[in-house]
Amino acid sequence: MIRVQQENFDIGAEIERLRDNRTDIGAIVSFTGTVRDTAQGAPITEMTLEHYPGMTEKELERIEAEANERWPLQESLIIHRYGPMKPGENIVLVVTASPHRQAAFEAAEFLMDFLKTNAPFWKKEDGPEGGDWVDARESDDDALKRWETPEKAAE
Amino acid sequence: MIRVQQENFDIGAEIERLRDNRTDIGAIVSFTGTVRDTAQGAPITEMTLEHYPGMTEKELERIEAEANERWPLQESLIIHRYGPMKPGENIVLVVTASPHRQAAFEAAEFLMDFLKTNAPFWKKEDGPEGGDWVDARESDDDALKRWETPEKAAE
Amino acid sequence: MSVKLLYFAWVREKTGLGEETVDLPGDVKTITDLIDWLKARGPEFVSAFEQSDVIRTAIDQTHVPHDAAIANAREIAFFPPVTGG
Amino acid sequence: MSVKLLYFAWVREKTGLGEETVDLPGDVKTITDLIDWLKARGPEFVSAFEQSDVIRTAIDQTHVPHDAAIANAREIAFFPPVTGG
Repeated sequence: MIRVQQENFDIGAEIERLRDNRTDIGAIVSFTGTVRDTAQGAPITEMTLEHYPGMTEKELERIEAEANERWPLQESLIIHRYGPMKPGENIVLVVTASPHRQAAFEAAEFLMDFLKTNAPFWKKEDGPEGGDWVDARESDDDALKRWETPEKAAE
Repeated sequence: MIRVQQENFDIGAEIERLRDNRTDIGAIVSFTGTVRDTAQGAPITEMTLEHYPGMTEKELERIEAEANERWPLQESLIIHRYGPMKPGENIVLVVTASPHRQAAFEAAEFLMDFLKTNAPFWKKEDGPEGGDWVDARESDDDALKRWETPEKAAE
Repeated sequence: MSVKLLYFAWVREKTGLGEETVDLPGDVKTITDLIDWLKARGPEFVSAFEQSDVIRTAIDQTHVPHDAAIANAREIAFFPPVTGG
Repeated sequence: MSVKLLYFAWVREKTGLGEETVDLPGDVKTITDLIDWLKARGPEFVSAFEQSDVIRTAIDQTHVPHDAAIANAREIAFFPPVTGG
């Protein structure tokens, strides 16, 4: 399931809703991304996430479907916020459930790596010196490469 | 921090306690291991975890210290239960917090891999046909190998 | 051909537009053609598309490279590399 | 030498003992020696240590291999490969 929303989310409540008292799950992994109070040493007072309504949902659904194709997931969840946020607040939540831990871990990392490079969100950080759009990081592109399948790599 | 306890735990409450309203964290990863209702196709009605009081705490502390040496973690938590549990219940919780997502993910996987092969816990599964001790899995030993440093591998 | 154009993040700030609907001449066949056509419209577009290699594009909400054909696109978006998560 | 021995999981079930304190003769110097000495005590120990390669050992709550010296151990534990998590 995917959700794009302005409101905050409750990590524990989302995990409990996803597992839904099931008894066939063996492993649940969650990743929460949060707003940091500094960027390259400069203080951040607020962060605003702009997004592309419509395309965002489509991309997140596509990424989730791809993860479910690659790993035997019993449940998966992506929640991504937009709008203004303060340091310490939640930005994104990814949860995966699987009979085995490796699938749950790998799928959660995959979801985050793909989301970071494909979901149409843009961060603007505000500090005492004014606001600035965050630059994309090369390390995020590199993180993506480890998921290349032989066919995809040859493309 | 590590905790060995008979009672269940609340994943969300543990994550919120660990993050403690801090604003310098960027990534929080949680892993929850749960009791599955089947093992090799046979139904499980109850699972009991025996452990080695004293050594368990020492091993978990050693593993946590090793993770904190390898990755720049801001917080880490291992909770492991013992005693009887029903399918669907939580067994183990690992939480890591770091400025960056890769450190949080890797450290959580490392903690689980080491815990699985070093922490003195033994599972006994009960089903309609009686009880049986769970065999150690070769895949858990294999999972450990990826964390070998050049020096350790040469030992 | 009438098509909706959307601009996000600093591309939006530089063009001064969130979205607009334009009529494209028939010789604008690819994203690269479209960027050239936009740059001819004024200095704000020249500024927004100055480093056009950096600009990412989506046609009808799907990522596409700059040599993609516009064909019967209804919606074309321009934005910097994404930075969510 | 007086030392506390602990048995866990199916090793405990087979020996029929959770823990005991024993006086070891001076020629029991390693874990392997100790396993041989235990097996001479009765069929329940023969059964528990039948596949002794599988048995894991800790001296004073630290994992050790079978060739480890017992030295001044206060507590020696025998158990199957661990299966927590």
